Amino acid sequence: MTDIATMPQPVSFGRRLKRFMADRPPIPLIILLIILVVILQILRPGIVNERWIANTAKFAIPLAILAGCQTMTMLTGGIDLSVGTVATMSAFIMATQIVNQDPTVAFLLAMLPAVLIGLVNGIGVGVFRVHPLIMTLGTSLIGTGFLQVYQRTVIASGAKIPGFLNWLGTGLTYGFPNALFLFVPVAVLIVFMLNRTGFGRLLYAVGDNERAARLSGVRYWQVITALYVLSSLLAGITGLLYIGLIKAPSLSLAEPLVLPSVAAAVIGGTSIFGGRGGYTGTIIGALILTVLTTLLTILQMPEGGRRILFGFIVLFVTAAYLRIVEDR
Amino acid sequence: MTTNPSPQSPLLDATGVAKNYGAVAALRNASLSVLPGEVHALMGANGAGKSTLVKILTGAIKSEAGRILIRGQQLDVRSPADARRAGLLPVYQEPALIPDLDVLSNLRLTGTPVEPFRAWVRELGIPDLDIRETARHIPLAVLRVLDLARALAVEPDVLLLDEMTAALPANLAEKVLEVVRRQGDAGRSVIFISHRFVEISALCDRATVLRDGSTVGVVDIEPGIEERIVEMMLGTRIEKTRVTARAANDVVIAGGGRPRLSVRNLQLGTKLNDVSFDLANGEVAGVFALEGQGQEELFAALAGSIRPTGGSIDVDGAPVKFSHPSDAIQAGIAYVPGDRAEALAMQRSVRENIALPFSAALRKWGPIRMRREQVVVSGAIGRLQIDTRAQGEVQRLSGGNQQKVTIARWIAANARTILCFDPTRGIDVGTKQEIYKLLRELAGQGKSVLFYTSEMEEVQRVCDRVIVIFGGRVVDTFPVEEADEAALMRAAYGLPRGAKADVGILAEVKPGSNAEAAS
Amino acid sequence: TAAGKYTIGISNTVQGNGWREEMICAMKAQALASGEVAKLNIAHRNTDAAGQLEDIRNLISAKVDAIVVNPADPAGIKAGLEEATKAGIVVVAVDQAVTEPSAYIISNNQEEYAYLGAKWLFQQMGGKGDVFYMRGAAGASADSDRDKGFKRALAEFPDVKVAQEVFTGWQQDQAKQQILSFLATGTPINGIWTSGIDNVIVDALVEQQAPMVPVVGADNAGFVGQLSSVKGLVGAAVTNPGSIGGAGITLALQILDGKKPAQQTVLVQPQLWENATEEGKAKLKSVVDPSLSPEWPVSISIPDWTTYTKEQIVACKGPGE
Amino acid sequence: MSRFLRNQGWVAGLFALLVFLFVVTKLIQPGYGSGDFGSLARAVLPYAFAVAAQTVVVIAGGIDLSVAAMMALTSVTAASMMNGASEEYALFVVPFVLAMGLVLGALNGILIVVTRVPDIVVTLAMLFVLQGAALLVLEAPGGAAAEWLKASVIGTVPIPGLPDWAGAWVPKALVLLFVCLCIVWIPLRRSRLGLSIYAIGSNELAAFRSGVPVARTRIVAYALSGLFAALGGLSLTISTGIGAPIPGPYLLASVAAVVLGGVALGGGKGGLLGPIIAVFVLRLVRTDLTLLAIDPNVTAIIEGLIMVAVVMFGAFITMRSRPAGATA
Ligand SMILES: Nc1ncnc2c1ncn2[C@@H]1O[C@H](COP(=O)(O)OP(=O)(O)OP(=O)(O)O)[C@@H](O)[C@H]1O
Ligand SMILES: Nc1ncnc2c1ncn2[C@@H]1O[C@H](COP(=O)(O)OP(=O)(O)OP(=O)(O)O)[C@@H](O)[C@H]1O
Ligand SMILES: [Mg+2]
Ligand SMILES: [Mg+2]
Repeated sequence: MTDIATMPQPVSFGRRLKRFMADRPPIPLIILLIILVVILQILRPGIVNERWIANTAKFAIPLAILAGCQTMTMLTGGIDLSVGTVATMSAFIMATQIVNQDPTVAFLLAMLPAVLIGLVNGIGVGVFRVHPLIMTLGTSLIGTGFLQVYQRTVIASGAKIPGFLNWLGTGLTYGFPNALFLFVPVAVLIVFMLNRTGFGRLLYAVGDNERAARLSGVRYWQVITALYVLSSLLAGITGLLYIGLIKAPSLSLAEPLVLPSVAAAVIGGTSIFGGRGGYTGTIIGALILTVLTTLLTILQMPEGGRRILFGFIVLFVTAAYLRIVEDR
Repeated sequence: MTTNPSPQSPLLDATGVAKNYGAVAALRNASLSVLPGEVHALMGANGAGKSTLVKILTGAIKSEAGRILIRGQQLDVRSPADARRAGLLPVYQEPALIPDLDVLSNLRLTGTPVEPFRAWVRELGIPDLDIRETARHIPLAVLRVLDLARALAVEPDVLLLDEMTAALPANLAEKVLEVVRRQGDAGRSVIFISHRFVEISALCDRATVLRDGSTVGVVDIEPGIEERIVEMMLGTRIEKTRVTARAANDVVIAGGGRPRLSVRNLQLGTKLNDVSFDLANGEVAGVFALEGQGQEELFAALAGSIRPTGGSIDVDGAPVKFSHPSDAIQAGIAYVPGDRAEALAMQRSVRENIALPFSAALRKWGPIRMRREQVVVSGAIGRLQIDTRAQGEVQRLSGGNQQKVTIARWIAANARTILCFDPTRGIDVGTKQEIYKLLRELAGQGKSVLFYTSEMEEVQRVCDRVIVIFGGRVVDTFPVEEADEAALMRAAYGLPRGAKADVGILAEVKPGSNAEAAS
Repeated sequence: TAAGKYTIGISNTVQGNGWREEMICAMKAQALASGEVAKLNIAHRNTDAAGQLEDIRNLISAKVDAIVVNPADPAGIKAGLEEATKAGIVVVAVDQAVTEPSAYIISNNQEEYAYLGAKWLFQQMGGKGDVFYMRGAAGASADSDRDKGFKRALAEFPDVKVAQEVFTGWQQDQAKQQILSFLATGTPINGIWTSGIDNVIVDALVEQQAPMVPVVGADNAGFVGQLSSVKGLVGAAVTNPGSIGGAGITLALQILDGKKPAQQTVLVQPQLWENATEEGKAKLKSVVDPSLSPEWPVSISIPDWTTYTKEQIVACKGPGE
Repeated sequence: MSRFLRNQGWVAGLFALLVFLFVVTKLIQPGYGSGDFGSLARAVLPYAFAVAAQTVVVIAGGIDLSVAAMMALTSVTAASMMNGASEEYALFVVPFVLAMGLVLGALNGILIVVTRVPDIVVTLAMLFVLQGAALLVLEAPGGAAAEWLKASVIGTVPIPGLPDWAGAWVPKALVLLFVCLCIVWIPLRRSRLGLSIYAIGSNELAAFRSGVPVARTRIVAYALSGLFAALGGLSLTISTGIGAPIPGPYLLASVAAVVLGGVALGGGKGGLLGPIIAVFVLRLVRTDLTLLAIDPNVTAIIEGLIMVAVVMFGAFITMRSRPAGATA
């Protein structure tokens, strides 16, 4: 214990820089992303070109949308593990229904399970107060089961990827992936919703202090139910985009995106305990993860080593980011 | 500083202790010196830094500056466990029993011997404690006593009691005081924090007074010292502006009109019994009660936070049933809880916190009209003169400003009735004056305010009328002119008006203290 | 309704993958077509060897007459299979071998599968150049068997180098991201070997307008279709029929009826269908089947071993359903 | 009595459910006997250790996503060490692997304490790291287990004085499970350390103020989790005779069983008995579904429904049992 702390001190450059970055959370993340890209370029000179950027964007976009679902649910202190199943279901239903149905009908059928699962999640979490982890895990098990049952009924009719989804998933316009036509509005909408709408405010408020929100007249269950339905809807749309990108309907299509979507939101600075975070950081988090995957793919090392590296980098990035942003 | 030359060397000696919470300086330059065998009072207004000092002494938080000597040695107390080893044992303002463990496990956790604990518990007036009961299911008052018994059982050299008696019913409080005094007699030291002069004068040898985070004096407790202490506690703020604030406004009680709020035979489990009163438009009605007499439940029930088990509430003459705070808000009734942490989203901005009720209803979930919101919010901020230098996150505001935000919210929302539960808790005197003025202004505009306070003098400054609650019942209702402190105290202890009986639980313990109690 | 007399238990540990789904449907269809099976008892989920042991033991408790199992691991379920045999239950392993000596095995030869495709690929590459080696799931036994075959072929072509080795985890999305990342590096390659995640690779080449190189995949409907339709694509599909499940049922029924095969192990040898020659193209034309899900192998039956019709396997109904 | 019901009611109810399921099983399959019960015990073994590992950290207020990966790593380590080695060598392998679990678990805890990154993220990163390490140890399933180890879960334990028919119902696997859990858990539960684990999960601040060394306790909780996970990994190697580097389905199963077992995901509540009974319930449900020859696709739905229904039911009775007038 010393007296130094009470004396006024000249603010060092490092401290000022840190404060600058702490007040603008996306900046340190962008720097981290740039560092990763530079490393990639050093390891494989020439890799960072227009085509690579477009490909990275194509894969980062579905991840970023699902991470958007996680961001919104995490703001309320929850988590949505059913997004993978929901995305897979709508993708699979779309690909199989389009064979015999009008595209609009197929689309509606594809979004139906998304709405249902979101509704059940919302009611379970918002009304019955089941822990979101368990609730969404349970509904995703149930959803998978239904998908398996459904799958058997459509073997005979086969599957088809609608041309429009194909265009959206893989096409380029002036070198830009067409998926941006979906993503930019969605991202703008999410950012706008979180910052400029009553609903967005409530997500933060409920996650920060549920009692305070209640005393202000907020009905928790309404907010939570709407949130999980919205999350599921976004996941459903992601599924459609993803099937356009992958072009192979499988029964576990989007499952591999679930854990990365959580990681992207956390890396992006959203607190898993609720009340803090935003979507801009999440988008960069998704980009970081996608670039990291590429980086590890081109590294010539055993698969085991790659995974070890991946784990440690994720941990390091999150820890470094927390240090920068939290310690004022 | 009153020096008290003593042959003994102090057991605990802290000097120059400082602690900042962001923009708030909780402690600037606090010192405290405790002799062996002494019961030492730590006094100060709300927010003076008493609890913070206790937490620093016992290693619960780190200080930023200062020197702490224990038995003349500078020990490194980094955690409550270290403090325990050094013989310092606190009972904090908030219960420290682990909620999900039973009492026995809690004892084992802290290495407390069970038999002495049981003996102390009995001594402290709880003969039939079930030691296997989970802490979560034990009432708050009993928990406080258990906390104390747990500390006593290890026979600490220095016992630090932070507002130990505040939440206790009279009978338990009395036992506690007895026990504490015997600690002193047995040669152990006690640091005793309380806002009740009766207790201090009955119990303590010396007092250290804190003001705004600094020690402003150490005095011996002797008859008549109270005025000195109050002077030191409040500093220059002492000049009394009694009732002037109120007189400034022409009180317009809407005579003959329907009451804004009419409560009849309200019942809530064992907490509230048959509570009936009216709140008129343009009125500030005070509620006065000792700790834990059911006032919190009353406010919560009126706010729609909990459902009463019986009785009726009428708003503007029409019966209402609130099942959620939003129902009360719909009826124009807003609740400002005493605990800021309960009312604020701490990581969000001042603006969002104030505007929160605007978004609550389903139909308000859409885009926010930022310009309009800005106007309304800054109006409210201006009206309460909130210091918004750190408005990005409410948790960075000073406590007083946080408290103002909780009120500003309802000014912005233009609520017709405000239920204020101890709104001046932890607020400095200047701000208090502003809040008093604001409440009067609201009443002047025809709004109504129900105002609970733990400080008697506030009643006279703000209220038109005061409702006294004791044991979950309305025991008396006074016009403010008659509500002097003696009368309020009597009523608050459930004594009939006009009775000449001595006030205070320690009336017979230390003759001569009644005079001070009434002063 | 079923006239059959036997109850057959099935244990499978990968769910949601087209190949495995076809295998299950083949089992159901064959059980139905044989007319000898009263009921199938199917334990079909995602789990590991220990979970499969649990399923096998549950099937023993259910007192089935035979168990047809696609092993999670050849050695890992030995104890369970031994107990089944002791309980008088006929045990048939399909798709992969098992180490339990009392079990009968009817399996696709995984090592041969990889060897055949790799050898053809290296020949197409003219015996030299760089190959992109896209394996299955790291740590899966079928993957390591295939690795053996691939390495055997590689040893025969000293001038062929592995430019990059990745594990797709047998997941379409992962494979696609990997190939796209790899193409973006601009590293020249002369051929791609895939462990059955094939159509997304061709898609990627087409989308990226990358130079077409020979691609080896499995006989999945999607890939087989691409071999006949994608311009400039030279490639080969190596058969790895999911209908091996139907063959397993047939073998189990034969044993139950007292017609034991000469050896414990029956290996179904893979075939290679390529589109480099006219003859190969004709073969591909005859097997291509756009009505199937792209993940389903087109070889929906195995001559001599399965008797169901295409309608039956596509209906995916077992006895009593 | 009423306190017993309040504290142990959930476990008692679960136990009643288990008994009910046994009755159902006997009705479905009249031949269900001691041998089948032994099979059940062996199937339960790895799940039970996984759930024990999860329970300890959940009680301490955390969550461990690396449980299954830790089991995979310890399993392949044991299997590859015993491969081709003598029977006696296994006497060294077992403590080595257990120590390894302990150390790696402690590493989880240390990373959480030091980086201040939320548990869920640290253990997610460690999931990748441990998986990678498992792949480095064994690239494909393989290895071996000592015969005496394999024999240690097969058959029954002769208990003197017990008639043969009853002795047949005491499978070695069950005894092994209870011995292992009791050796660690019973002394722990009664000790100050065990109470500290509950304390930091129940109310970290109050625990700190009660003199509990919070950081150290958290590390110990994770170390214990690692130890249990290592026991789980060993039990995998013992029952299959090999080690497999790909983690089995133990992570989600462990979280589900923890919640079914009455351990609150917030921490501080519950015990080990409930989750272990929950594991038996879940495994027995699986057995019954197999015995009934239910469509495999429907079983996923049923398992998910059971999970959601039981947890909702639990939430519902908590809501009902709250004193009148309390906040919703
Ligand atoms: N965690 C915290 N963060 C920010 N400010 C704090 C925190 N804890 C205390 N403070 C502030 O420090 C000051 C001193 O608080 P402290 O609790 O010590 O007061 P006190 O003298 O015990 O008051 P009371 O009589 O109300 O208990 C107050 O202004 C309070 O708002
Ligand atoms: N989003 C907002 N931003 C700024 N001020 C607002 C906002 N919403 C409401 N207000 C203000 O708060 C006060 C009360 O609002 P409240 O919603 O209770 O009005 P109301 O009487 O219900 O009217 P309405 O019929 O429009 O809902 C009004 O002064 C209003 O201008
Ligand atoms: Mg205090
Ligand atoms: Mg209105």
